[in-house]
Amino acid sequence: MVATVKEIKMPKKPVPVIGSLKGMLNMGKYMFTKPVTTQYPENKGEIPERFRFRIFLVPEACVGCTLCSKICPNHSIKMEHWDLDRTGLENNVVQTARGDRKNLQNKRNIYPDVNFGTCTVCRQCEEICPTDAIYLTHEFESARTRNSFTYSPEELTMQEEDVIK
Amino acid sequence: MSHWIELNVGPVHPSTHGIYRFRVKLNEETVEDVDITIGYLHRNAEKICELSYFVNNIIYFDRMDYIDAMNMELAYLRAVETLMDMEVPERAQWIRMIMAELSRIAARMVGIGAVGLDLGMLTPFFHTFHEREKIQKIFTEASGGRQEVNYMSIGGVYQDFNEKIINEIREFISQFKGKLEEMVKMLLDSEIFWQRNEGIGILEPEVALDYGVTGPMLRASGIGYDIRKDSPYLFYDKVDFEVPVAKTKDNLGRFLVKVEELRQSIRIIEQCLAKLPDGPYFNPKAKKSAMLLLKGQGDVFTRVESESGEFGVFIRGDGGVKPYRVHARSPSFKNLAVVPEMTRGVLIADLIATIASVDAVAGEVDR
Amino acid sequence: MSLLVRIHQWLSFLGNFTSLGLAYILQTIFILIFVGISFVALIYIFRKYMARIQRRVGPNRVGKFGLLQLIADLFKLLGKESIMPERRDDMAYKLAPIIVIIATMLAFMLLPFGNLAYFGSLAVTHSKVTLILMFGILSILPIGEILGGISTKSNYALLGTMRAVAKDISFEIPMMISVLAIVIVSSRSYVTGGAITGGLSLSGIVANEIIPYGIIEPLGLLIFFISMVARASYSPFDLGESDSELISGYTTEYSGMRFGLFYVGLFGMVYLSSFLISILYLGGSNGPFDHYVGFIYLFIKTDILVLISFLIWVTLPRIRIDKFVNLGWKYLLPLSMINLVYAGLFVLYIR
Amino acid sequence: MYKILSEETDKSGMKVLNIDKSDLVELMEEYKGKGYYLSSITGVDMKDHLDVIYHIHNFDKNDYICVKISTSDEKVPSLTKLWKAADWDEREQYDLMGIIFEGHENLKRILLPEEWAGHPLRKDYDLKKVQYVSMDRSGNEHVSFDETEGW
Repeated sequence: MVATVKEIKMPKKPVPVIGSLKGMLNMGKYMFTKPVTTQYPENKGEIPERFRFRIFLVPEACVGCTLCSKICPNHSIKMEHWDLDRTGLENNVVQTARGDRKNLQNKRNIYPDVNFGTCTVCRQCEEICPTDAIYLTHEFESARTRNSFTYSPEELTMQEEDVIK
Repeated sequence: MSHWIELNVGPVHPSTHGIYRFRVKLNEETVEDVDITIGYLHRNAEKICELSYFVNNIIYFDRMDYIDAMNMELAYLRAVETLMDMEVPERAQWIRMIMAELSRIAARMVGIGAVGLDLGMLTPFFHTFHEREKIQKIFTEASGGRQEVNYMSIGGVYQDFNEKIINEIREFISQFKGKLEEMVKMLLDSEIFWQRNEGIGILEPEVALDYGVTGPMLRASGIGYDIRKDSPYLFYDKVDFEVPVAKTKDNLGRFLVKVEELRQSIRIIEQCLAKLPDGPYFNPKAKKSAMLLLKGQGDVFTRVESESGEFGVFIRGDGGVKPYRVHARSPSFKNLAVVPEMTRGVLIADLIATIASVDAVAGEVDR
Repeated sequence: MSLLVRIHQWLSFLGNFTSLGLAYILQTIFILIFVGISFVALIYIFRKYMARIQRRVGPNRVGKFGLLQLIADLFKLLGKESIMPERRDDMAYKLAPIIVIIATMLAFMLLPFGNLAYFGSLAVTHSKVTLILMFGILSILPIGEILGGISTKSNYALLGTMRAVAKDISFEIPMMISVLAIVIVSSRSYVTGGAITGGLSLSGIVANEIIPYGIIEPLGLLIFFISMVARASYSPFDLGESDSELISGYTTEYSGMRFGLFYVGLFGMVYLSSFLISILYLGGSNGPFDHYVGFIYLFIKTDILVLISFLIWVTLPRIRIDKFVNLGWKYLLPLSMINLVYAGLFVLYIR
Repeated sequence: MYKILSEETDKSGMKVLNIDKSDLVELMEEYKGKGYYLSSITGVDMKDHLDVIYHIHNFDKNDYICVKISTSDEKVPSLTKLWKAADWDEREQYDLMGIIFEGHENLKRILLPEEWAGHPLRKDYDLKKVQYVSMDRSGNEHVSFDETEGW
């Protein structure tokens, strides 16, 4: 045990009734201050810069390395086969002879598929991704009635409003 | 003649923080015996830790003492870094210290507020939670998470401090000093609060040691044992603070020790902010895809001072990328075990006051 | 001229007996509506007030400023399934909340509300012994608590009932003795020094109370206030329901509107005790121009007392049962005796 | 007289004493006399045997000592006679690891429900197994670990 132990000073015992009255006034004065709670749907409050929630995917950048699914602590990320057939994805994407569009870097055509029901937003997938293909954004209002919380790779590229199931 | 009735305090009861069940044997209003049932929040985190990589387990430790997440992470990372002989940059260590102390303040805010709440005093709880909210805002600024932060990583922290965070911490500290005194006054001004706490729930130091009780409970029994002083980790030996001790051994002593520790925490944070050096905030050996390849072999047992006492983590590594065995020595588990000893022969109201002052967190008791 | 007489006159074409009966019924309904609206307003004010002290906003979703929140709550409680314990004593279980609410409502009928402009006196009862009636009705209330607690056969409820009864008994006597002191003091006019009658009716006491009795016997005011606070059983003294220990005490097993009745009964007691304190000790409806605005005086005094009660409610920790009962027997009872002797000496002196 | 099989220092700088399990109570009694208190009990399943690791702590000297024993028949002498802290710790290790502490008066499960089968921290514990929780003894109410269910 160490020497720098400090015995606490006992505070003065309050005088009966008067002490209580003092305490009441001490709390009662907050009657005249402004409330500090934020009224949520109308007033969203200030979202800190590093706050993250919803996972997004850049399919052109994804190389299908499966590191994100490995590091996900509760196995929310699974790799899923997905043929890139959307238009508008230019870099690294080429038109094959059959008319399919392919990501050349992603030979196996596997992309992450995230279960938001179990995601704890630990941001380790973002941390480990070698090409920054998977990233998290401020978007957090993803609550709605649906049967499945699992987002397919295609849904991960869309904004939250478009992913209505 | 034995006229007694059995009363359930918990698992679903207004005064149990978290879920555990006290089966109280009552003779009229007097508590004759208490039998504690725990395990309602058991997730077997130790098994889950064995199944996943070293780096993944941080979030499971977050969820042990969920109101004091930073210290839990720190406890685990201390063990892991000792196991792997991982160097932690100086700046990262100072940042960890600031965060650990802020987290301690945040956890104490719950504890102190809940003492009032369990005694039927509604208002201070909201004030303490407002202060806690400010700390959680700082946590969000720094890490992106409010409560289960996942801020510290193996070999450092995930994200560096910036000017905004440091300013916010400074601002918080400067207003918190006055606010703390005011909140404590709210509780201590009332003589009923004294009546309910003074001389209630006596814990003799011998009993406390016998049960392995640590933290504020032990310090309120007169034994000034604090790991931050006795076997310093991080840079706790480079900052100046005191270990408060109360000789009263009762609920009031525990409350006052917790309050005094808050003042000391503020002092520590102020010194940390003054000493915060520049430099790297992570160890490149544990970044990017190297995170999955971290290996460790051997046994380690390290301890930190969490809000409820000595939180020890035992890790045995077999040289693989996953720990072979993880065991957490949880302080709340030990602190809760002594409750029957403290509450034999008191009134039921005193039992509630004692449970409030013990402030065991169910997530940590059950793990 | 009182409101009752006015209604009686309006309805005089129905014949004397019928019109008087109808007048009583109408007057009762009028007071019931007033009391009902007061309860709703009281609960709304309490919630807003508590929220503001705790730096919250309080109800603000239903209606403007959340004014319709209580109506929504009422519908919620009515629409709720009433979950009843299996081993209950059915009759007693169902009767208990009704006893509580009826006794509370009945007590309001006895209050001398004072005069209001054109309407005159708003009081319903013109009995000469309203004081005795009032405390008779107040002693019905614990019966509801006891029935509710014991009939559910729950340990929480049983303990809660025991506490509530212990509390009620230990504060009944100091309260009665301090009221006795009031009766003594009001038996003699301190203006003329002559004996006056009507000391057993609340309206008589108010009529004699030119200087508030709280100034003449502050000790009595303190004792009566503490006793009534104990009777109303709100937070620091809610030993019957002490929510952090016994879940909700004798109301633990009640749900839906049955619980709602207990809840309204609680607020009713707060309101009633504030009324009684302002009538007995703070001069009631007395004041300048009290023939026109006496009711307003009474209302303001009561509301200030209610706000003080609410402040006590949200700021003080719950007192322990043994200390509380000790307070009743060891301190308040001797003090009320001293107060009684003091009242007697006072009356002797002004003679 | 007890015999210390080997003495080492582990990575965190703690003294480690390896002893035989029959010497445990004797050694612990001596350390208790020196003012040591029990801090934690950890069981480790090494597949062919079980390791039990005791951490004891002296508050005056601020000294931590680690005592390791191993057992091949799941049986270990109980320390409840020495320290009260051993009560819950041993129950926890019994519950999760299946170490039977001989001499413990109330050796029953502490975290898991009474009806639980198996000890989850064992390496051979089947994680896919459906377990019955104490809700219903007839076995109708159960929790399954099917991760696709419910989502």
